[in-house]
Amino acid sequence: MKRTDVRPGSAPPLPPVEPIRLVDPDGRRVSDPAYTAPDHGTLLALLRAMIIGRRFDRQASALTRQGRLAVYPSSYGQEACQVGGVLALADNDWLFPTYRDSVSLVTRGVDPIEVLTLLRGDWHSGYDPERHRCAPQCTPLATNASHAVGLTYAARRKGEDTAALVLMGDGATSEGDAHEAYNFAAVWNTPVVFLIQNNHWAISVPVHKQSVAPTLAHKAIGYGMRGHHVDGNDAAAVHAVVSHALAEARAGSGPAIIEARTYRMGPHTNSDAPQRYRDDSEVEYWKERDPLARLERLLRDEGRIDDSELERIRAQADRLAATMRERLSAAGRLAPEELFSHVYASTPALLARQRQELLDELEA
Amino acid sequence: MKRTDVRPGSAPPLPPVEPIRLVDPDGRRVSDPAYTAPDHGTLLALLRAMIIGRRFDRQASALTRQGRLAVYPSSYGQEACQVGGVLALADNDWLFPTYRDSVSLVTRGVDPIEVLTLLRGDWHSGYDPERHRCAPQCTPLATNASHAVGLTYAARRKGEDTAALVLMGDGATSEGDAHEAYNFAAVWNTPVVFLIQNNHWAISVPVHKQSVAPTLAHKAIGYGMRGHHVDGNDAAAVHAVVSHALAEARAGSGPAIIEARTYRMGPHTNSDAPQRYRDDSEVEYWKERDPLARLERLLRDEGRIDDSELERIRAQADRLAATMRERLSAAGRLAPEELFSHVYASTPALLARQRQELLDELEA
Amino acid sequence: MAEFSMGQALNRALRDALAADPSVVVYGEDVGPLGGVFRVTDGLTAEFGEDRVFDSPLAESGIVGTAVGMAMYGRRPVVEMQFDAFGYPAFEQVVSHVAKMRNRTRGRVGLPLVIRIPYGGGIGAVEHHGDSSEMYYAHTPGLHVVTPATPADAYSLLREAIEDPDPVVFLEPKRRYWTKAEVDLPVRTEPMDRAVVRRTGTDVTLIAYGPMVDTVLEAAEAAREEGCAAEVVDLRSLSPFDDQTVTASVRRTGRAVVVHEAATFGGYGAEVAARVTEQCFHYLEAPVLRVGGFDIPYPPPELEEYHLPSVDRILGAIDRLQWESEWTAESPAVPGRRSEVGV
Amino acid sequence: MAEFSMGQALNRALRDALAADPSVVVYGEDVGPLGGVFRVTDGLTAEFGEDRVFDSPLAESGIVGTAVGMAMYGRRPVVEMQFDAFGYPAFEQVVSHVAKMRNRTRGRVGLPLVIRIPYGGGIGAVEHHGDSSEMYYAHTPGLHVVTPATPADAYSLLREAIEDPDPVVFLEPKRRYWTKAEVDLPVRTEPMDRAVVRRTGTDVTLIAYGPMVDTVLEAAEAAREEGCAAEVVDLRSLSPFDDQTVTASVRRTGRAVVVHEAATFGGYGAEVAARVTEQCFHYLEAPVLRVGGFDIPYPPPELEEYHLPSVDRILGAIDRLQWESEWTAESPAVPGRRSEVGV
Ligand SMILES: Cc1ncc(C[n+]2csc(CCOP(=O)(O)OP(=O)(O)O)c2C)c(N)n1
Ligand SMILES: Cc1ncc(C[n+]2csc(CCOP(=O)(O)OP(=O)(O)O)c2C)c(N)n1
Ligand SMILES: [Mg+2]
Ligand SMILES: [Mg+2]
Repeated sequence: MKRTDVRPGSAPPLPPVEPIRLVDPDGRRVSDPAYTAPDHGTLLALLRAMIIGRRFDRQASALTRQGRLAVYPSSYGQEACQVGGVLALADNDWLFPTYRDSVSLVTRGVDPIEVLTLLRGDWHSGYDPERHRCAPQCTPLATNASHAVGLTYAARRKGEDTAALVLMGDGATSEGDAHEAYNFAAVWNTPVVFLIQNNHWAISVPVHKQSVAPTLAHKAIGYGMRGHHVDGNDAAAVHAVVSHALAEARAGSGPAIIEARTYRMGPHTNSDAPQRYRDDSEVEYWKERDPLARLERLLRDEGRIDDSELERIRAQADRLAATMRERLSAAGRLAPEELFSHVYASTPALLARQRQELLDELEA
Repeated sequence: MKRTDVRPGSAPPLPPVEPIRLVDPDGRRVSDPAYTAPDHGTLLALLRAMIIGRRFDRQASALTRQGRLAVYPSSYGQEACQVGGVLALADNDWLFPTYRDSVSLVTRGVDPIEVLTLLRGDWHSGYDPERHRCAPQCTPLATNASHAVGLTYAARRKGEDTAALVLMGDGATSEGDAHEAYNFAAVWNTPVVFLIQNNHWAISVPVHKQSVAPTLAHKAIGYGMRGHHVDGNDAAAVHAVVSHALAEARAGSGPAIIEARTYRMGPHTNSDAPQRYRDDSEVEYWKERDPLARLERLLRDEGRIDDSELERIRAQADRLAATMRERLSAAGRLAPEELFSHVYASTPALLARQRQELLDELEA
Repeated sequence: MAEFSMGQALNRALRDALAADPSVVVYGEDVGPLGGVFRVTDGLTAEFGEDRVFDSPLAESGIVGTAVGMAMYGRRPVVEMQFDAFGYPAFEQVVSHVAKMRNRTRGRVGLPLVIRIPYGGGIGAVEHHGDSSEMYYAHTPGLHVVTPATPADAYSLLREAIEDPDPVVFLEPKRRYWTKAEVDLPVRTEPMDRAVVRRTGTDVTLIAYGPMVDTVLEAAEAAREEGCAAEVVDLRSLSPFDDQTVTASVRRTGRAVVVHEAATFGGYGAEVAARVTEQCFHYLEAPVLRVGGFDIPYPPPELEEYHLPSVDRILGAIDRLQWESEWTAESPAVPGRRSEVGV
Repeated sequence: MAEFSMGQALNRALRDALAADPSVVVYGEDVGPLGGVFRVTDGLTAEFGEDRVFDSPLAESGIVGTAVGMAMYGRRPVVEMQFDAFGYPAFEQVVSHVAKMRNRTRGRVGLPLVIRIPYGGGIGAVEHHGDSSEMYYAHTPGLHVVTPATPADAYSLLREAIEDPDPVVFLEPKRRYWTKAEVDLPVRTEPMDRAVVRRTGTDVTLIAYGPMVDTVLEAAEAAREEGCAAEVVDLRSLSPFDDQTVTASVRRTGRAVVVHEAATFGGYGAEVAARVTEQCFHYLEAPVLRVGGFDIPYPPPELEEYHLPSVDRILGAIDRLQWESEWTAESPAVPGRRSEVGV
């Protein structure tokens, strides 16, 4: 008799309520039964990428204040997630970032100027998704999660072992699209890791108004997949957990949801007014848990980095920032008629006429 | 310092993978650590309602075959859910049924002819939702779940302890709207119980293509609420678990998700062709787990019912069926101009003109 | 030549597309072993396997969202929304991603995907099963929207839609699934973006698409008996709109009626009337009239006959096209019983 | 009299409605302590408490769905979709439930709820923040769709929308949030279902709504300098449409241009052009022209100025209204550079 039941085996374990941590806020190693910290080379790479990422982020915020970007959602404070997630990816994996995740793109190797296209307002997405294996930054919340499921499904059908990392916020987990994507991934067993950056706020709404579950990773159990809960300000832990989840997913053991507990140190975007909804003391609390400081301390204490090396990295970061400013000024403006160029593969008569009208108008 | 975390306390326990059962398929009582069976009065009421419900259902199917209903989605085999859920409701509670749940409405006391309005095609919903505290039967899957959350939220604000029972299918749990409703209910702590009738099929799609979780009730944990897993062909168990969940919800302990394992014995609707996608042996397997047979056996064995009482109930059910046929034939047809009567509270000029046009046309 | 219903022609188109191009995948709710609730995907899982034709979880936004991801990676997904109203859960994916991906990425990522949607009424189905949702899609730049009216077009347009580098919303007139015609399959009819004159005439142009084409052809036949030679244009493509074919006809006839099932207010007929009037103003003897559904939610089965445009209602509109300069300043709009748009 | 911006007037309307009727609740994303991203709900949580004005989980379909349930039970929910494109996730709830509940239940259950949606472009925002989604709602029977163009109307229409027994999609032209006017609040202007003549004129009727009314008034001023007296009609209500006010004006002037930001194809202007033409055919000296957005996804901030209807573009359309019977059989459509609809 054919039975058509759900339960294919035993339930995956519940995620721990206390997040996985490999490095504590004071830069001391913490031992974990399941995970070991990445090697020193990786830890150095993580720190380096975080320093560069934060410098990029600071520069982008400054450019926004000067009116040279339309808007900038900073990831200041979330660098361990931005960097820990991306450096865990293989070259042929795909990244699905949101508006918040510019630093993840820079870490992935996308030209910073191309990253800023969206926020400068020249065009929507400025980089070539296929070249970098990075989907365009996504604004409609949670909608890119199912794209990652479809893409990896397609890759698997081609015999490739491509996995995908989806970045999403705590607020986005409330959307129906998050649920549908988690479930499709689990049912199709596609290699996708959903990294929820729980930065405690969705604009002005605290995460306890989004969910009353013990952790956001507890959702995983309802889809029959693994949930992980990690200290999102511990780059070593984020890297270890994401690497582990990607490896499992790639091996066919199923997708995973990871909640990374972190904090949005700045406003939602430059035009936000966080004093309306949150207390400065909260920011102070998290300042002491800075992701860069703790990894720097660890690497210093273990003799893997010194002032001069740090100086070199910071100088490199400053050069990047200076180039950003220059290249942004130098960048040419778009021709208005490009409005019509990318709506369809070939321009229908209606749009050709409208383009001609615009050109005539501009000449007049 | 104000902290803005998720975890308000400890996690609710995971639902058991083996469903809660109080009466086994052979009509023997099963002891459960947490639940006791309803008293004999309630058990008799459950049996009686199931007998009447099944007769209603059979009559509706017959009327459909004769072309007197447009369509009928039968709940044959799911009577324990239809009845066990509804009889657990207090008078001032609300029921949110789907197209599948006509028997639940009849059990709730809605006039069978008014229930059939939708399926006969005279109008969309034929009964007065407020009078019976039953929302209109819902077809767009999972969309009525958030209505129940809003309604109970509003009732609570009025100081009432109204709870709501949402009926939904296994397939509907894959929709984003299910997720959003579960989460709103949990975060707002509204007294809603979501009863998932896992009848193993969403039209032709088996439940293992909807979810690979151990049970559908495991979803609850991701929302920080209680999940229950119950034998959906055991009316006593369904009644006990729904009653318990409603009481908890009403007391402010939070909403709950209940998965009731049952089986759709018939086709999806009269126009379905189940031989295309499932084996008869599956139906045979479930025939032996019939919800009516087991409760009848128990009540007989315990001397609470006998042939003559059963005859009385069956005769009553037959009378109901006969009246359905008669009253359906007698029912008058609608005036076509009613098309325009209920679009808005008062008819705008545009619709008044269109109504006049139709009337002119009909006269011509 | 053999006889095919529209449903069979669509089935054959999917089969031939699956056979011709290994990147085509077909999925959705009940499209696998059941063959779809209208049997359009009948036999495809058996022939091409569960990897190519399969049932997904029941979630339309997830279906369209995963199709976006597949199309980003070189597949050509053909997904089904089971009924018109059940496409709405996917609306955000359609408007914000399907329609915009090529534009968002500055032309780098196109989405060759097809969303099949059975639409319209007339089959006696209960609520939410009779919506005509074409305007929601036709008003969304970045989508192609097409709808066949004949088995031959059903085959040809679906093949072309699947081959198109851009997303196509493929609307299937569900009441015509069972309509048969003699046709040699495979067939390729006129290109996807062209309207077609189905019947020539000199007095008035009747413009329709999908489910209403047959009704309008019937009306034209009836009009002929009353001495009026109606030309019938089947639009086929709702976006883009084939101005050339339509305006050429209306300039010849000087009168036009556009017919559809959807609510008239803000319906597709509004666009047709507006653009035809703009392009043919001085050729028009009378305003372009619209015969559409009433501006009400789709009615229950018992009443749908009163709602749907009928041959009589189309003839009534033709009658009101001011044939004998009845117009005076005192009865300015339209003479006779109707003073207004709307039916 | 004091000066109020449209945002302030809306805020005041919500405050007065909350004070006047204990069944009014306001919720959505960030409408609580933050006061909304446009500050329309500023101070309301502080004044009325978290029970009446609050932040919900971030899920638009859930927001609208719970509002349906609240309205079924006697509350009057006023919910916000943070931006136009973020209303799409709720589309199924809006079309299948909000618009249909009264009709589905044969008049027994009405839904007195308001869905506020900031819409349109012109504020330099990135993608998905500039859509004009009015047509998706206006084409859906069972909804009222209104949009104010002035602070006084913002106040009055919102109060009336909240008091209405039926659901209202309340579209707020986000680029006009900061536009100020002298107004005595509370104020009640014309009833919600009426259009208003904002400027009288004899030569041409300019028809607009929401964000484009100010632009059209500017165009009318500029036209006057060129000797053309334009009448300006502010529609206010997109559904229902006030035929009387609009046709009376067009019959007087004999010419009309309808202006909106949304894509022209299938846009609201199509409905206006179609129905005005049908009702005023013999009064029209030229076809009703449409000035709308191009038929493209909403552009990035750097290019939006080229997309949005401008004073010049409106003046251009007025110029093309065949003032000197330029029309000949050889140049049939519209003389001059434009041969077509579409801008
Ligand atoms: C579907 C949708 N609804 C609303 C918004 C408006 N919005 C932009 S960001 C944001 C908060 C998102 O919070 P979270 O997911 O936690 O991500 P974070 O910004 O904290 O990184 C909201 C409501 C949106 N972008 N998409
Ligand atoms: C949003 C939506 N999508 C698709 C459908 C079409 N449809 C009707 S019933 C059904 C299967 C539902 O299965 P399930 O939730 O298990 O309930 P059951 O019919 O088994 O009671 C489908 C796909 C629908 N009604 N609504
Ligand atoms: Mg957040
Ligand atoms: Mg089912």
